[in-house]
Order: sequence, then structure tokens, then C-alpha cells
Amino acid sequence: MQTDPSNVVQKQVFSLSEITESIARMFAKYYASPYWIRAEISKLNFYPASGHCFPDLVEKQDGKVKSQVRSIIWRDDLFRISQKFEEVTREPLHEGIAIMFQAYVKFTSEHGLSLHIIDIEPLYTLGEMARAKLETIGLLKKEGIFQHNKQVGLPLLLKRVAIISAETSKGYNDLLVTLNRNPYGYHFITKLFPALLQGDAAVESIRKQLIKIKEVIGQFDAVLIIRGGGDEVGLACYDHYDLAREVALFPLPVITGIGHSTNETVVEMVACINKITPTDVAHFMIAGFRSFEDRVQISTQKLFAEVEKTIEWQTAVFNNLVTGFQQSGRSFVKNEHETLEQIGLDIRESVGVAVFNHRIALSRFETALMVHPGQLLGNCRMLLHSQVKMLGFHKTHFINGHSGALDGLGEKVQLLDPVNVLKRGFTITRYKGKAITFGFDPEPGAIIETETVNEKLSSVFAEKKPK
Amino acid sequence: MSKTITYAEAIEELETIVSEIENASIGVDELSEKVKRAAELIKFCRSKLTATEREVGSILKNLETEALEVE
Amino acid sequence: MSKTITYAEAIEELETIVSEIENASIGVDELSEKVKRAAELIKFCRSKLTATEREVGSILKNLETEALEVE
Amino acid sequence: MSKTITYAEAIEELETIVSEIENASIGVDELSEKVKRAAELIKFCRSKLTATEREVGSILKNLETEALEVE
Amino acid sequence: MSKTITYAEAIEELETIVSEIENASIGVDELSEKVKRAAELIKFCRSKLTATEREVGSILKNLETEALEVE
Amino acid sequence: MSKTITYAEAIEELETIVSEIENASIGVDELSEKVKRAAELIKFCRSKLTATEREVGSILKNLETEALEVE
Amino acid sequence: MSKTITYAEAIEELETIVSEIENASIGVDELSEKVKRAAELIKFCRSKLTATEREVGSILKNLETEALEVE
Repeated sequence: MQTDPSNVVQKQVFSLSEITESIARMFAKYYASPYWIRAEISKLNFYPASGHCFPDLVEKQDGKVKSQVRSIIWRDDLFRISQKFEEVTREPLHEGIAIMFQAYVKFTSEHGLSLHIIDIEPLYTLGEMARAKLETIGLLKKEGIFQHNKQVGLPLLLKRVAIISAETSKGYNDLLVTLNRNPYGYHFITKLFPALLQGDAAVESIRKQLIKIKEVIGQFDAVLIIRGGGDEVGLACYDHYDLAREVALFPLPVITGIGHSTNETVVEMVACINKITPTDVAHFMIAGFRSFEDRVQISTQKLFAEVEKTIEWQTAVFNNLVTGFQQSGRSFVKNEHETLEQIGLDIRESVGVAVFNHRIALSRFETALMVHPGQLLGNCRMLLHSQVKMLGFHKTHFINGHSGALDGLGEKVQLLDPVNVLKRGFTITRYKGKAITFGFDPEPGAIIETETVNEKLSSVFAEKKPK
Repeated sequence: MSKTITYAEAIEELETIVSEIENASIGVDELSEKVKRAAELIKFCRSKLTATEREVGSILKNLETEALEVE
Repeated sequence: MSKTITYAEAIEELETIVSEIENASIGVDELSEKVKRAAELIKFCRSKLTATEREVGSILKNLETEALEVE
Repeated sequence: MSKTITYAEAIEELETIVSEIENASIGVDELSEKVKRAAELIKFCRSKLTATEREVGSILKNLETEALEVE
Repeated sequence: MSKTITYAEAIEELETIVSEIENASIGVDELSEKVKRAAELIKFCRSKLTATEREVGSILKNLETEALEVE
Repeated sequence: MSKTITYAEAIEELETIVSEIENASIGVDELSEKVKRAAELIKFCRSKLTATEREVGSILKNLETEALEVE
Repeated sequence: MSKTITYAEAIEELETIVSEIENASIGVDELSEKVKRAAELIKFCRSKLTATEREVGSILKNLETEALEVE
């Protein structure tokens, strides 16, 4: 905007101080009592010489600065506030943290607007840190890389390790001492990659070393992040998303020994192994060697035992086989001898049986010969006898037959004998000695003879009359 | 009666006589003769038969006796 | 009786005679003769049987004796 | 008896004779002869069996003796 | 006996003979012959067996001796 | 015996032979041959076993010695 | 032994060999070879535990030099 210089006098003009003093009066009037305010420290602006601190406060929305104010913590306040803050949050006041603070809103002509912080509520910051940590975990899980480093797999022997630590760190020293003084003579190869291990700068410092290690990844079995011996303040960096992501995605297993007693940080969570103290890490590595050596030892012992057993067993099998061979070879011949002699016995027996059977067959003939001729002759005798009987029988019959026939003839003759006729009263009349027959015609007075049974009658013939 | 007559001849004659008598073709006188002859023949035959029976019987008896002896 | 007659012939003749007597195909006159012949035949057969029996018996006795000796 | 007859032939003949006697298919006249023949055959068979037995026995005895000597 | 006969063949023939004698498929006439043959076969088998025994025995003895030397 | 035979093959063949002899699945005729073969196999196995034992023993002894030196 | 074998592979192979021997799945033929191999593996594993790795050392030296330049 251009201002016409000629117009300047016509207007009421205040000096800067007039204005600032007016504003200061107004602030003093309206902002007399302190307020509780939420903001983020964008820059701490601590001046060690004076001991005062002038933090730049911002409020961001969607990554853009919505509001920005300078603030002041006087030395005396700072000491009290810092002590209380660190006690609760385990973090120093530093850039990037969200705080809830009590402050007077001051406006001075010399410095303009500033917030005079008199108190900070550490519980708010703690809550915010927890929220930020959960956010980091949520993001990593969402990306599916939370378990990534655990899945890389730990080699059997952690022999060559890249160590991210500070050279002067007690933790680093503890680790080296424990590793090198192991009583088993194990040999480890360590390489320090120095880095800041706490505070805001640690995130980038550690990441830088991790990237460096990645370039020579073939040289190492694992990466150790070691911290220890110092205070436990300033570990919020290990909840930082960028660092946690780098660790989770690291192609070598990461082992942490950050050394604190509070809650596990996200880096520890995503690391392949978390061992809290560096000494623990060293013991873990030695234990790995130990168990490897144990395996070798056990295998070696077993090898000795099993080889001996195998040889013994094979020898036993072999000797058994040889014994079996010798026995079977001998018993084979013996059995064959027995078989042969048995055949001899069988022949003797079967010949005996055969001859016996023949004898039996022969004796059957003998028996038949003893019995049958007698039977035959007996039958003949019986037949002969029956002929004799028949002869007697037929003779009688024959004689009787003839006798009967003779009797019949005799009877007939007897019946026809004239004597028998006379007996019935008939008579025979004769003339001149001849019996008269049909045609007899003598002269009357002829003497005729009549024969009866007992006597002969002489009579004179009278006449002849027809019947 | 001739001694040489056989039983068979005797029987034959006898049968002839019987047949003649039965036919009544002979007279009473002849009849008597014939009957007489027949009676003779019958007697002969009977004696012959008896003799034969006796003889045969004796033979058979012997046979049986022998058989008994043998057995 | 001829010596050459066999038992079988004798039996056959005997049977003929018996059958002749049975059938009365011989007369009374021959009966004695026939029976006599039959008796002869019977005697012959009997003796033949006895002889055979004796012979066979002796053969078998020998056989048995030998068998006993052998065994 | 011919020397060339075998045991089997002897047995066969024996069987024929025994069967003839059993079936009475031979007469009294031949009986003696047949029985005599049968007796001869039986004797032959018996002696043959005895001989065989003896021979086999001797062969086997030899075999045993050898076996003992060998062992 | 042919020299080319094997032990197995000999045993087989022996077994055939035994079985023939057992089943009475051998007559008395051949019995002696068969037994004689069997005796020959047995002798043959015995000698073969004895030879084998000796050979096997010697091999086994060698084996034992060697075993002792090795151990 | 072929040089290329392994111990396992030798043992297997040996077992087969022993089992054949045990089960009498070979005849007397083959016995000598089989026994001879078995004896060869046994010698082979024995020497192989002894050699292996010696070799393995020496390897393990070396290993022990080294272990002692290292500790 | 191939230079590229890792100690993990070495111990695994060793354990496999031991287990093979234990389960008698290794015959006499392979035993020597296997034991030889096992001995090598054991030596390798043992040396891994205690030996210094020169190869690695040189590369790390280079790295240190660079690191100094960077800081």
C-alpha cells in the first residue's frame, strides 16, 4: 500500500511506544491472572549463561502452523519446572514435545507478546508421549512391519556385530569387557558405529549409522544398539516413528541393550532381541556360542558313541551271519545224511510191508484152497446122496405103479369071470357041452344042462317062444 | 407057462385078454379059459414084481449101508 | 465097468438111470439091472470122491506143513 | 513147472484155479490136478518171496554196514 | 550208474523207488532189482555227500582260522 | 569277485545264501559252490569291516587329539 | 569342504550325519566317508567359535578409514 506523504499530517499519529504502552496497559488489565495453555515447544532457546529459557511455542494443524508465540521461563522457574518434568516424564524439556503450562500473557514494549511460563504440567506431556508412542506402534503395525526384524532370524553365532553406541559409553565398555573376557575363548568381531544415543538428535544419528551399516551388511551377523551407564532421561527418541521404522525394516537382526527400567520403547519392541543392559546382550551372545559349542560337543560325543555302536552292531550282525552260515552249512549236510539214511530205512520198511502184503495175498489163496475143494467135494457127495434117495424113491414109485396096473387088470378079469355072473343067480345053459347062444333051436326033448353057482342041473328042452 | 416069458410080455398078453373079454366077442367057455389064463399071468407078474422089488430093495439097502460105513 | 469112466460120466449115467426109473421108461424086467448099474455107479462115485478128498487133503497138508516150516 | 514162470504169472494162474474151484467150474476128475498145481504155485510164490526177502535183506545189510564204516 | 547223474536226480529216483514199493506198484519179480538200484543210488549219494561235507568243512575251517588271524 | 561290490550287497548276498542253505532251497550239488561263494563274501566283508573300523577309529582319534590341543 | 558353508549349515549337516548313523541308516560302505565328513564339520565348527576372521577385518578397516573422513 502506498501512502501519500502529504496526507500524513491530517491524521492522528501515535508513536510506537504510545501504542505498545496502550497495548501493555490493556493486557495488564485483561490478562492479569495466569492461564493454563496447551502448545508444542518448537524451539527451546535455552541460554546456559543466563540460565533463562525462551521457548518458541506453536500450535499446528495438519502440519501447518496455526499459531506461534514466544515464551519465557526464568531461571528460577526453569530449574523447578525441569526437575519436576524430568521426574515424571523421564524426558528433559526439549523441542517437539507438547506441554500444558501455566503462563501469564505479557506484552511489553521492548519484547512484544510473550508468555511468561510459571509452571508446566508434566502429566499432560506424559500422556501426549504415550499417545505418540501408541501412534508409532499403530503405524508400524498398519504397515505390517512391526514384526519384521524379528522375522529376519537370528544367526546361530553372533560373531561379527556392528555396534551403535558412544565410544565413551559405559554400556559399550561393559559389552566389550564381557565379550572379550569370556572364559571359553570365543572370538567376537565388533565394530563401533558411534552415535548419539539420547535426545532428539539421537533419531537421526542412529539412523545415519544404520544406513552406513546397511552398505556393508555382508560383514555382520547383527546390529547392537547399546546405551547405558548414563541417566534414563531422553529415551523418547526410541519411540520415534522414523527410528523405529528403520530398526523394524533393518535387514540384519537388531539387538537392543538400551539399559533402562521403565517401559519398553518402540525400538526395543520391534528389535529382533531386546536385552535391556549391554552386559545382558554380551551374555546372550556368549550363550549363543555356548549352545552352539554344546551342539557341536553333543554331536561329537554322539558321533563317537554311535560310530562305535554302528561298528559293534555291524560286527555283531556280520558275526551272526557267519555263525548262521557255519551252522546251516554243517546242519545242511547232516540233514541230508539223515534224509538219505531215512530213505534207506523207508526202503527196508516198504519192502517188508510189500512182502508181507504179498504173503497175505498168497495166504488168501491158501485159505481158499483149504476151503473150496472140500466144499466142492461135499456138494458132489450131497448130489450123489440125493441121487441115491431119488433112486429109492423112484423105485418104490415104479414098483407101486406096476403093482397098481396089475391090480387094475386083475380086477377087470375078476369082474368078467363067469363065476361071478353065476353068483348073482345067472345060469349058463349048455347043449351038448356048448353054451347056447342066439340062434339055438334044438328039438324039443333035447337034454340041456344048466349050470348054477353050486350045481349043474340037467333038463329037457320044451319049446322056444319069441320074447 | 413058458419060463422065458418076460414081465412085459405077460402084461401085454394080459392086456390083450382083458381087451378081448371086455369086447364080449368071446363066448362064455372061452371066457373062462381066458380068465384062467389072465389069472395065471397076473400071478406071474405079481411074483415077478415082488421079486424085483425085493432085489432092488436089497441093492439099495446095501448102498445105504455102505454109505453109512463110508461116512 | 470100464476103468476109463470118469466121475462126470458116471454121474451123468446115474442121472439118466434115475430119470428113466422116474419116468418109468424102463420095464420091470430091466429095473434090477438098472438099479444094479446105478449102485455100481454110486459106489464108483463115492470111492472117487473119497479118493479125491484124501488126495487133496494130503496135498494141502503138505502145503501147510511147508508153510509152517518156512515161517 | 517151467523155470521161466514169473511171480505175477504164478499169482494169475493161482487166481484162475482158485476162482474155478470156488465157482465149481471144474469137476471132481480135475480137482486133484488143479489143487496139486495150485499147491505148486503157492510153494513157488512162497519160495520166491522168501528169496526176495533174503536178497533185499542182504542188500540193505550191506548198505547199513557201509554207512557205519563211513560215519 | 552213469557218472553224469546229479545228487538231486539220484534222490528223486530213490524217492520214486520208495514210493513205487510203498504203493505196491512194483511186483515181487522186480523188487530185488529195484532195491539193488536203490542201494546203488544210496551209495552214490553217500559218497557225494561225504565229499561235499569234506569240502564244506574245509572251507569253514579256513574261515575260522582266518577270523582268528584277523582278530 | 567283482571289485565293485559294496559291503551292503555282499551282506545281502550272504544272507540270501545262508537263508537258502537254511531252508534247504538249494541242493547238495550246488552246496559247495554256494559255500565257496559265501566264504569269499565273508572274507570280503571281514576285511571291509576291519578297514572301516580302523579308518573310522583313526579319524575319531585325530578329532580327539585336536580337541585336547585346542582346549 | 566348500568355503561357502555357514556354521549353521555345518552344524545341521553334522547333526544329520550323527542322526543317520544313530538310526543305522548308514551302512558300512558309507560310514568312513560320513565320519570323515563329520570330523571335518566338527573341526570347522570348533574353529568358527575361536578363530579370528581376517577377511572381515580388512573390510572393516576400510570402513573405519571412511568413517574418520566423514566425521
